[in-house]
Amino acid sequence: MFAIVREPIHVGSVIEAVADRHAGAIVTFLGTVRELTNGKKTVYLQYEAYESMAQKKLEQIGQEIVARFPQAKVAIVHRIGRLDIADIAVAIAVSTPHRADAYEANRYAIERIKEIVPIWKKEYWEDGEMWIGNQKETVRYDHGAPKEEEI
Amino acid sequence: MFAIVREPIHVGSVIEAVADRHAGAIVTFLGTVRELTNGKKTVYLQYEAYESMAQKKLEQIGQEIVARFPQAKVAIVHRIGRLDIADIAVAIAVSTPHRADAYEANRYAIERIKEIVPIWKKEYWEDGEMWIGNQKETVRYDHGAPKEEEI
Amino acid sequence: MIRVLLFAYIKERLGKEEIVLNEQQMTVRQLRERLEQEYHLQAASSFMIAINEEFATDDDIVCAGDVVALIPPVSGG
Amino acid sequence: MIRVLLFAYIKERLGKEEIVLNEQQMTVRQLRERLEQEYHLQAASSFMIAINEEFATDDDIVCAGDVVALIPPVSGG
Repeated sequence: MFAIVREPIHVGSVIEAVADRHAGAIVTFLGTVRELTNGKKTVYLQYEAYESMAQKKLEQIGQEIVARFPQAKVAIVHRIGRLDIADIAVAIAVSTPHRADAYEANRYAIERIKEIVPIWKKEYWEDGEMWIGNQKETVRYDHGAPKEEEI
Repeated sequence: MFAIVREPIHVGSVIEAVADRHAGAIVTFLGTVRELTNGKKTVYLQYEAYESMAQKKLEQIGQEIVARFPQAKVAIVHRIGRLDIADIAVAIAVSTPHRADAYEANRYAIERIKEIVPIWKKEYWEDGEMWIGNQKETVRYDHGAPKEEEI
Repeated sequence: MIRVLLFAYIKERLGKEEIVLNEQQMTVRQLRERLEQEYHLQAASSFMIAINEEFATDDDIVCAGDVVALIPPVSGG
Repeated sequence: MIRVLLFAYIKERLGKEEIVLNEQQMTVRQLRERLEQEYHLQAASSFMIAINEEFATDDDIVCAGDVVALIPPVSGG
Protein backbone atom coordinates (compact mmCIF):
# COMPACT_ATOMS: atom_id res chain seq x y z
CA MET A 1 0.00 0.00 0.00
CA PHE A 2 1.54 3.25 -1.19
CA ALA A 3 -0.79 6.20 -1.31
CA ILE A 4 -1.25 9.96 -1.15
CA VAL A 5 -4.60 10.69 0.54
CA ARG A 6 -6.64 13.71 1.53
CA GLU A 7 -8.66 12.06 4.30
CA PRO A 8 -7.41 11.07 7.78
CA ILE A 9 -5.05 8.11 7.65
CA HIS A 10 -6.44 4.88 9.06
CA VAL A 11 -3.43 3.45 10.85
CA GLY A 12 -4.98 0.03 11.30
CA SER A 13 -5.23 -0.47 7.55
CA VAL A 14 -1.60 0.53 7.04
CA ILE A 15 -0.48 -1.99 9.65
CA GLU A 16 -2.72 -4.71 8.24
CA ALA A 17 -1.16 -4.18 4.83
CA VAL A 18 2.17 -5.51 6.15
CA ALA A 19 0.88 -8.33 8.35
CA ASP A 20 2.58 -11.57 7.41
CA ARG A 21 2.92 -15.09 8.77
CA HIS A 22 6.68 -14.69 8.51
CA ALA A 23 6.77 -11.38 10.37
CA GLY A 24 7.97 -11.29 13.95
CA ALA A 25 8.07 -7.51 14.09
CA ILE A 26 6.03 -4.65 12.70
CA VAL A 27 7.46 -1.18 13.24
CA THR A 28 5.19 1.76 12.50
CA PHE A 29 6.15 5.41 12.25
CA LEU A 30 3.52 8.13 12.46
CA GLY A 31 4.56 11.67 11.66
CA THR A 32 2.18 13.93 13.59
CA VAL A 33 1.62 17.67 13.51
CA ARG A 34 3.54 19.12 16.46
CA GLU A 35 2.30 22.31 18.06
CA LEU A 36 5.71 23.83 18.75
CA THR A 37 8.65 24.09 16.35
CA ASN A 38 11.64 26.04 17.62
CA GLY A 39 9.35 27.56 20.24
CA LYS A 40 6.91 28.84 17.62
CA LYS A 41 3.27 27.81 17.83
CA THR A 42 1.79 26.18 14.75
CA VAL A 43 -1.94 26.72 14.17
CA TYR A 44 -2.23 24.28 11.28
CA LEU A 45 -0.33 22.94 8.30
CA GLN A 46 -1.04 22.64 4.64
CA TYR A 47 0.60 19.83 2.67
CA GLU A 48 0.82 19.87 -1.09
CA ALA A 49 2.14 17.14 -3.36
CA TYR A 50 3.03 16.44 -6.95
CA GLU A 51 0.72 13.53 -6.46
CA SER A 52 1.48 11.18 -9.32
CA MET A 53 5.22 11.51 -8.82
CA ALA A 54 4.96 11.30 -5.04
CA GLN A 55 3.08 8.04 -5.35
CA LYS A 56 5.83 6.65 -7.62
CA LYS A 57 8.52 7.75 -5.20
CA LEU A 58 6.80 6.08 -2.27
CA GLU A 59 6.70 2.87 -4.30
CA GLN A 60 10.37 3.31 -5.13
CA ILE A 61 11.23 3.58 -1.43
CA GLY A 62 9.32 0.35 -0.83
CA GLN A 63 11.36 -1.32 -3.60
CA GLU A 64 14.62 -0.01 -2.15
CA ILE A 65 13.72 -1.54 1.22
CA VAL A 66 12.78 -4.90 -0.25
CA ALA A 67 16.02 -4.94 -2.25
CA ARG A 68 17.89 -4.67 1.04
CA PHE A 69 15.54 -6.71 3.25
CA PRO A 70 13.95 -9.27 0.90
CA GLN A 71 11.40 -10.47 3.47
CA ALA A 72 10.21 -6.98 4.38
CA LYS A 73 6.71 -5.77 3.63
CA VAL A 74 6.24 -2.01 3.45
CA ALA A 75 3.23 0.32 3.40
CA ILE A 76 3.40 4.12 3.28
CA VAL A 77 0.52 6.56 3.26
CA HIS A 78 1.01 10.34 3.23
CA ARG A 79 -1.84 12.74 3.79
CA ILE A 80 -2.06 16.12 2.09
CA GLY A 81 -4.33 19.16 2.44
CA ARG A 82 -4.97 20.92 5.72
CA LEU A 83 -3.80 19.18 8.90
CA ASP A 84 -4.39 20.30 12.47
CA ILE A 85 -2.28 19.73 15.58
CA ALA A 86 -1.82 16.01 16.39
CA ASP A 87 -3.13 14.90 12.98
CA ILE A 88 -1.15 12.15 11.28
CA ALA A 89 0.70 13.38 8.19
CA VAL A 90 2.44 10.14 7.31
CA ALA A 91 2.21 6.51 8.36
CA ILE A 92 4.94 3.99 7.53
CA ALA A 93 4.62 0.33 8.46
CA VAL A 94 7.35 -2.25 7.90
CA SER A 95 7.21 -5.90 8.84
CA THR A 96 10.20 -8.24 8.88
CA PRO A 97 10.98 -11.59 10.48
CA HIS A 98 13.32 -9.95 13.02
CA ARG A 99 12.97 -6.64 14.79
CA ALA A 100 16.31 -4.99 14.05
CA ASP A 101 15.51 -4.95 10.34
CA ALA A 102 12.02 -3.53 10.90
CA TYR A 103 13.37 -0.58 12.88
CA GLU A 104 16.15 0.07 10.39
CA ALA A 105 13.97 -0.21 7.30
CA ASN A 106 11.31 2.02 8.83
CA ARG A 107 13.82 4.70 9.70
CA TYR A 108 15.21 4.47 6.19
CA ALA A 109 11.75 5.07 4.74
CA ILE A 110 11.11 8.31 6.61
CA GLU A 111 14.57 9.66 5.80
CA ARG A 112 14.05 8.88 2.13
CA ILE A 113 10.64 10.51 2.13
CA LYS A 114 12.28 13.68 3.34
CA GLU A 115 14.78 13.47 0.48
CA ILE A 116 12.99 12.37 -2.64
CA VAL A 117 9.20 12.55 -2.34
CA PRO A 118 7.73 15.73 -3.86
CA ILE A 119 5.58 16.85 -0.94
CA TRP A 120 5.74 20.30 0.63
CA LYS A 121 4.55 21.59 3.97
CA LYS A 122 3.40 25.11 4.72
CA GLU A 123 3.21 26.11 8.37
CA TYR A 124 0.61 28.60 9.51
CA TRP A 125 1.22 30.49 12.75
CA GLU A 126 -0.89 33.19 14.33
CA ASP A 127 1.34 35.87 12.84
CA GLY A 128 2.56 34.40 9.60
CA GLU A 129 3.16 31.43 7.37
CA MET A 130 6.07 29.71 5.70
CA TRP A 131 6.78 27.05 3.14
CA ILE A 132 9.14 24.66 4.89
CA GLY A 133 12.26 23.66 2.98
CA ASN A 134 12.89 27.25 1.91
CA GLN A 135 13.35 29.46 4.92
CA LYS A 136 13.74 32.54 2.75
CA GLU A 137 10.09 32.45 1.80
CA THR A 138 8.77 33.38 5.24
CA VAL A 139 5.79 35.71 5.05
CA ARG A 140 4.98 37.68 8.17
CA TYR A 141 1.51 39.17 8.12
CA ASP A 142 2.56 42.05 10.37
CA HIS A 143 4.93 43.20 7.68
CA GLY A 144 2.11 43.50 5.23
CA ALA A 145 1.64 41.65 1.99
CA PRO A 146 4.43 39.51 0.53
CA LYS A 147 7.09 41.62 -1.11
CA GLU A 148 7.74 41.38 -4.79
CA GLU A 149 11.28 40.24 -4.17
CA GLU A 150 12.50 37.77 -6.71
CA ILE A 151 12.52 34.13 -5.87
CA MET B 1 -0.79 2.68 29.72
CA PHE B 2 1.15 -0.34 30.97
CA ALA B 3 -0.74 -3.59 31.00
CA ILE B 4 -0.65 -7.37 30.83
CA VAL B 5 -3.78 -8.57 29.03
CA ARG B 6 -5.35 -11.85 27.96
CA GLU B 7 -7.46 -10.50 25.12
CA PRO B 8 -6.22 -9.34 21.69
CA ILE B 9 -4.31 -6.06 21.89
CA HIS B 10 -6.12 -3.07 20.43
CA VAL B 11 -3.27 -1.22 18.75
CA GLY B 12 -5.28 1.97 18.23
CA SER B 13 -5.75 2.39 21.97
CA VAL B 14 -2.04 1.93 22.63
CA ILE B 15 -1.19 4.59 20.06
CA GLU B 16 -3.85 6.97 21.37
CA ALA B 17 -2.37 6.67 24.85
CA VAL B 18 0.79 8.45 23.66
CA ALA B 19 -0.81 11.07 21.40
CA ASP B 20 0.36 14.53 22.39
CA ARG B 21 0.25 18.07 21.04
CA HIS B 22 4.01 18.21 21.44
CA ALA B 23 4.65 14.95 19.59
CA GLY B 24 5.99 15.04 16.08
CA ALA B 25 6.66 11.32 15.93
CA ILE B 26 5.01 8.18 17.24
CA VAL B 27 6.94 4.95 16.78
CA THR B 28 5.08 1.72 17.43
CA PHE B 29 6.54 -1.75 17.74
CA LEU B 30 4.37 -4.82 17.42
CA GLY B 31 5.87 -8.17 18.27
CA THR B 32 3.94 -10.76 16.26
CA VAL B 33 3.92 -14.53 16.32
CA ARG B 34 6.13 -15.69 13.47
CA GLU B 35 5.44 -18.99 11.83
CA LEU B 36 9.06 -20.00 11.27
CA THR B 37 11.90 -19.84 13.78
CA ASN B 38 15.17 -21.33 12.60
CA GLY B 39 13.26 -23.17 9.92
CA LYS B 40 10.91 -24.80 12.45
CA LYS B 41 7.17 -24.31 12.09
CA THR B 42 5.37 -22.92 15.11
CA VAL B 43 1.74 -23.99 15.54
CA TYR B 44 0.97 -21.63 18.41
CA LEU B 45 2.55 -20.05 21.47
CA GLN B 46 1.65 -19.87 25.11
CA TYR B 47 2.78 -16.86 27.12
CA GLU B 48 2.86 -16.90 30.89
CA ALA B 49 3.68 -13.98 33.20
CA TYR B 50 4.30 -13.18 36.82
CA GLU B 51 1.60 -10.65 36.24
CA SER B 52 1.91 -8.21 39.13
CA MET B 53 5.68 -7.98 38.78
CA ALA B 54 5.53 -7.82 34.97
CA GLN B 55 3.17 -4.86 35.21
CA LYS B 56 5.61 -3.08 37.56
CA LYS B 57 8.54 -3.78 35.27
CA LEU B 58 6.70 -2.36 32.26
CA GLU B 59 6.07 0.78 34.29
CA GLN B 60 9.72 0.88 35.25
CA ILE B 61 10.75 0.74 31.60
CA GLY B 62 8.44 3.67 30.93
CA GLN B 63 10.11 5.61 33.74
CA GLU B 64 13.57 4.79 32.44
CA ILE B 65 12.60 6.17 29.04
CA VAL B 66 11.12 9.38 30.45
CA ALA B 67 14.24 9.88 32.59
CA ARG B 68 16.25 9.89 29.39
CA PHE B 69 13.72 11.58 27.08
CA PRO B 70 11.69 13.87 29.35
CA GLN B 71 9.11 14.71 26.68
CA ALA B 72 8.48 11.08 25.73
CA LYS B 73 5.16 9.37 26.34
CA VAL B 74 5.22 5.58 26.51
CA ALA B 75 2.59 2.83 26.44
CA ILE B 76 3.30 -0.90 26.57
CA VAL B 77 0.79 -3.74 26.49
CA HIS B 78 1.82 -7.40 26.57
CA ARG B 79 -0.62 -10.18 25.91
CA ILE B 80 -0.41 -13.58 27.60
CA GLY B 81 -2.19 -16.89 27.14
CA ARG B 82 -2.46 -18.73 23.84
CA LEU B 83 -1.42 -16.82 20.72
CA ASP B 84 -1.69 -17.99 17.14
CA ILE B 85 0.45 -17.14 14.13
CA ALA B 86 0.37 -13.39 13.31
CA ASP B 87 -1.22 -12.49 16.66
CA ILE B 88 0.28 -9.48 18.42
CA ALA B 89 2.16 -10.44 21.60
CA VAL B 90 3.38 -6.99 22.54
CA ALA B 91 2.66 -3.42 21.47
CA ILE B 92 4.97 -0.55 22.39
CA ALA B 93 4.15 3.04 21.45
CA VAL B 94 6.45 5.98 22.10
CA SER B 95 5.82 9.59 21.16
CA THR B 96 8.44 12.34 21.23
CA PRO B 97 8.80 15.78 19.65
CA HIS B 98 11.47 14.51 17.21
CA ARG B 99 11.65 11.19 15.44
CA ALA B 100 15.17 10.03 16.32
CA ASP B 101 14.22 9.86 20.00
CA ALA B 102 11.02 7.95 19.30
CA TYR B 103 12.86 5.23 17.38
CA GLU B 104 15.60 4.99 19.98
CA ALA B 105 13.28 4.93 22.98
CA ASN B 106 11.03 2.36 21.35
CA ARG B 107 13.93 0.06 20.59
CA TYR B 108 15.14 0.48 24.14
CA ALA B 109 11.74 -0.62 25.46
CA ILE B 110 11.67 -3.92 23.57
CA GLU B 111 15.25 -4.76 24.51
CA ARG B 112 14.48 -4.07 28.18
CA ILE B 113 11.33 -6.19 28.03
CA LYS B 114 13.47 -9.08 26.89
CA GLU B 115 15.79 -8.50 29.83
CA ILE B 116 13.72 -7.69 32.90
CA VAL B 117 10.02 -8.41 32.44
CA PRO B 118 8.98 -11.79 33.90
CA ILE B 119 7.14 -13.20 30.90
CA TRP B 120 7.86 -16.58 29.34
CA LYS B 121 7.01 -18.01 25.98
CA LYS B 122 6.40 -21.64 25.19
CA GLU B 123 6.50 -22.67 21.55
CA TYR B 124 4.34 -25.51 20.30
CA TRP B 125 5.33 -27.26 17.10
CA GLU B 126 3.71 -30.22 15.42
CA ASP B 127 6.24 -32.56 16.99
CA GLY B 128 7.11 -30.95 20.29
CA GLU B 129 7.17 -27.94 22.54
CA MET B 130 9.74 -25.80 24.31
CA TRP B 131 9.95 -23.09 26.91
CA ILE B 132 12.01 -20.38 25.26
CA GLY B 133 14.90 -18.96 27.24
CA ASN B 134 15.93 -22.45 28.31
CA GLN B 135 16.83 -24.52 25.31
CA LYS B 136 17.55 -27.56 27.46
CA GLU B 137 13.89 -27.95 28.28
CA THR B 138 12.89 -29.06 24.81
CA VAL B 139 10.26 -31.76 24.88
CA ARG B 140 9.89 -33.80 21.72
CA TYR B 141 6.70 -35.80 21.57
CA ASP B 142 8.27 -38.42 19.35
CA HIS B 143 10.72 -39.21 22.11
CA GLY B 144 7.91 -39.96 24.50
CA ALA B 145 7.03 -38.21 27.72
CA PRO B 146 9.38 -35.69 29.30
CA LYS B 147 12.27 -37.40 30.98
CA GLU B 148 12.77 -37.13 34.67
CA GLU B 149 16.10 -35.46 34.21
CA GLU B 150 16.83 -32.88 36.80
CA ILE B 151 16.35 -29.25 36.05
CA MET C 1 5.74 22.56 -26.43
CA ILE C 2 7.00 21.73 -22.98
CA ARG C 3 4.79 21.92 -19.89
CA VAL C 4 6.48 22.97 -16.66
CA LEU C 5 4.52 22.21 -13.49
CA LEU C 6 4.88 24.49 -10.48
CA PHE C 7 4.37 23.63 -6.81
CA ALA C 8 4.43 25.08 -3.32
CA TYR C 9 5.88 28.57 -3.03
CA ILE C 10 6.81 28.83 -6.69
CA LYS C 11 3.22 28.23 -7.66
CA GLU C 12 2.07 30.83 -5.15
CA ARG C 13 4.65 33.40 -6.18
CA LEU C 14 4.00 33.07 -9.89
CA GLY C 15 0.27 32.71 -9.30
CA LYS C 16 -0.04 29.77 -11.68
CA GLU C 17 0.19 26.01 -11.71
CA GLU C 18 2.19 25.65 -14.88
CA ILE C 19 4.23 27.39 -17.52
CA VAL C 20 4.27 26.38 -21.17
CA LEU C 21 7.49 26.81 -23.13
CA ASN C 22 7.40 26.82 -26.92
CA GLU C 23 10.46 24.68 -27.43
CA GLN C 24 11.16 21.50 -29.36
CA GLN C 25 14.16 20.43 -27.33
CA MET C 26 16.46 21.85 -24.68
CA THR C 27 18.74 20.66 -21.92
CA VAL C 28 17.71 20.94 -18.31
CA ARG C 29 20.48 23.51 -17.94
CA GLN C 30 18.98 25.62 -20.72
CA LEU C 31 15.57 25.28 -19.12
CA ARG C 32 16.92 26.53 -15.79
CA GLU C 33 18.50 29.54 -17.52
CA ARG C 34 15.30 30.33 -19.32
CA LEU C 35 13.31 30.24 -16.08
CA GLU C 36 15.81 32.47 -14.32
CA GLN C 37 15.67 35.08 -17.08
CA GLU C 38 12.04 34.99 -18.02
CA TYR C 39 10.41 34.35 -14.64
CA HIS C 40 13.06 35.81 -12.35
CA LEU C 41 13.39 32.43 -10.63
CA GLN C 42 16.88 33.20 -9.33
CA ALA C 43 16.73 30.26 -6.95
CA ALA C 44 16.06 27.91 -9.85
CA SER C 45 19.50 26.40 -9.43
CA SER C 46 18.47 25.02 -6.04
CA PHE C 47 15.37 23.24 -7.39
CA MET C 48 15.38 19.70 -8.53
CA ILE C 49 13.94 19.21 -11.99
CA ALA C 50 11.78 16.25 -12.83
CA ILE C 51 11.08 15.09 -16.37
CA ASN C 52 8.03 12.84 -16.67
CA GLU C 53 8.09 12.24 -12.91
CA GLU C 54 11.74 11.25 -12.65
CA PHE C 55 14.51 13.45 -11.32
CA ALA C 56 16.76 14.77 -14.07
CA THR C 57 20.30 16.12 -14.22
CA ASP C 58 21.35 19.33 -15.93
CA ASP C 59 22.58 17.48 -19.02
CA ASP C 60 19.35 15.59 -19.60
CA ILE C 61 17.29 16.58 -22.63
CA VAL C 62 13.72 17.82 -22.45
CA CYS C 63 11.65 17.30 -25.59
CA ALA C 64 8.34 18.69 -26.75
CA GLY C 65 5.58 16.68 -25.09
CA ASP C 66 7.56 16.06 -21.91
CA VAL C 67 6.14 17.17 -18.61
CA VAL C 68 8.70 18.96 -16.51
CA ALA C 69 8.24 19.83 -12.82
CA LEU C 70 10.14 22.28 -10.65
CA ILE C 71 10.76 20.57 -7.31
CA PRO C 72 11.84 22.98 -4.58
CA PRO C 73 13.39 21.36 -1.47
CA VAL C 74 10.80 18.86 -0.24
CA SER C 75 9.38 18.88 3.28
CA GLY C 76 7.03 15.93 3.55
CA GLY C 77 6.93 13.45 6.37
CA MET D 1 7.09 -18.91 56.38
CA ILE D 2 8.38 -17.87 52.96
CA ARG D 3 6.31 -18.37 49.80
CA VAL D 4 8.29 -19.15 46.65
CA LEU D 5 6.36 -18.68 43.40
CA LEU D 6 7.16 -20.88 40.41
CA PHE D 7 6.67 -20.09 36.74
CA ALA D 8 7.09 -21.50 33.26
CA TYR D 9 9.03 -24.75 33.02
CA ILE D 10 9.85 -24.88 36.73
CA LYS D 11 6.16 -24.81 37.54
CA GLU D 12 5.52 -27.54 35.00
CA ARG D 13 8.39 -29.68 36.13
CA LEU D 14 7.57 -29.49 39.81
CA GLY D 15 3.85 -29.68 39.10
CA LYS D 16 3.00 -26.84 41.45
CA GLU D 17 2.69 -23.07 41.46
CA GLU D 18 4.49 -22.44 44.72
CA ILE D 19 6.65 -23.87 47.44
CA VAL D 20 6.40 -22.87 51.08
CA LEU D 21 9.58 -22.83 53.17
CA ASN D 22 9.33 -22.87 56.95
CA GLU D 23 12.04 -20.31 57.56
CA GLN D 24 12.19 -17.08 59.50
CA GLN D 25 15.09 -15.57 57.59
CA MET D 26 17.67 -16.64 55.05
CA THR D 27 19.86 -15.12 52.37
CA VAL D 28 19.03 -15.54 48.71
CA ARG D 29 22.14 -17.67 48.45
CA GLN D 30 20.87 -19.98 51.17
CA LEU D 31 17.52 -20.13 49.45
CA ARG D 32 19.16 -21.17 46.20
CA GLU D 33 21.10 -23.90 47.97
CA ARG D 34 17.97 -25.15 49.66
CA LEU D 35 16.13 -25.34 46.34
CA GLU D 36 18.98 -27.18 44.68
CA GLN D 37 19.11 -29.77 47.42
CA GLU D 38 15.47 -30.22 48.22
CA TYR D 39 13.90 -29.82 44.79
CA HIS D 40 16.82 -30.85 42.62
CA LEU D 41 16.72 -27.48 40.88
CA GLN D 42 20.31 -27.73 39.75
CA ALA D 43 19.86 -24.85 37.36
CA ALA D 44 18.75 -22.61 40.23
CA SER D 45 21.96 -20.62 39.91
CA SER D 46 20.84 -19.41 36.48
CA PHE D 47 17.49 -18.12 37.72
CA MET D 48 16.93 -14.61 38.85
CA ILE D 49 15.31 -14.34 42.26
CA ALA D 50 12.69 -11.70 43.01
CA ILE D 51 11.69 -10.69 46.53
CA ASN D 52 8.35 -8.92 46.71
CA GLU D 53 8.45 -8.29 42.95
CA GLU D 54 11.93 -6.77 42.81
CA PHE D 55 15.05 -8.54 41.60
CA ALA D 56 17.38 -9.53 44.44
CA THR D 57 21.06 -10.38 44.72
CA ASP D 58 22.49 -13.40 46.49
CA ASP D 59 23.31 -11.42 49.61
CA ASP D 60 19.82 -10.02 50.07
CA ILE D 61 17.81 -11.30 53.02
CA VAL D 62 14.48 -13.06 52.68
CA CYS D 63 12.22 -12.86 55.74
CA ALA D 64 9.10 -14.70 56.77
CA GLY D 65 6.15 -13.10 55.00
CA ASP D 66 8.15 -12.17 51.91
CA VAL D 67 7.03 -13.45 48.55
CA VAL D 68 9.91 -14.84 46.56
CA ALA D 69 9.73 -15.79 42.89
CA LEU D 70 12.03 -17.93 40.79
CA ILE D 71 12.53 -16.14 37.49
CA PRO D 72 14.05 -18.34 34.79
CA PRO D 73 15.46 -16.53 31.75
CA VAL D 74 12.61 -14.42 30.41
CA SER D 75 11.36 -14.64 26.84
CA GLY D 76 8.62 -12.06 26.46
CA GLY D 77 8.27 -9.59 23.60
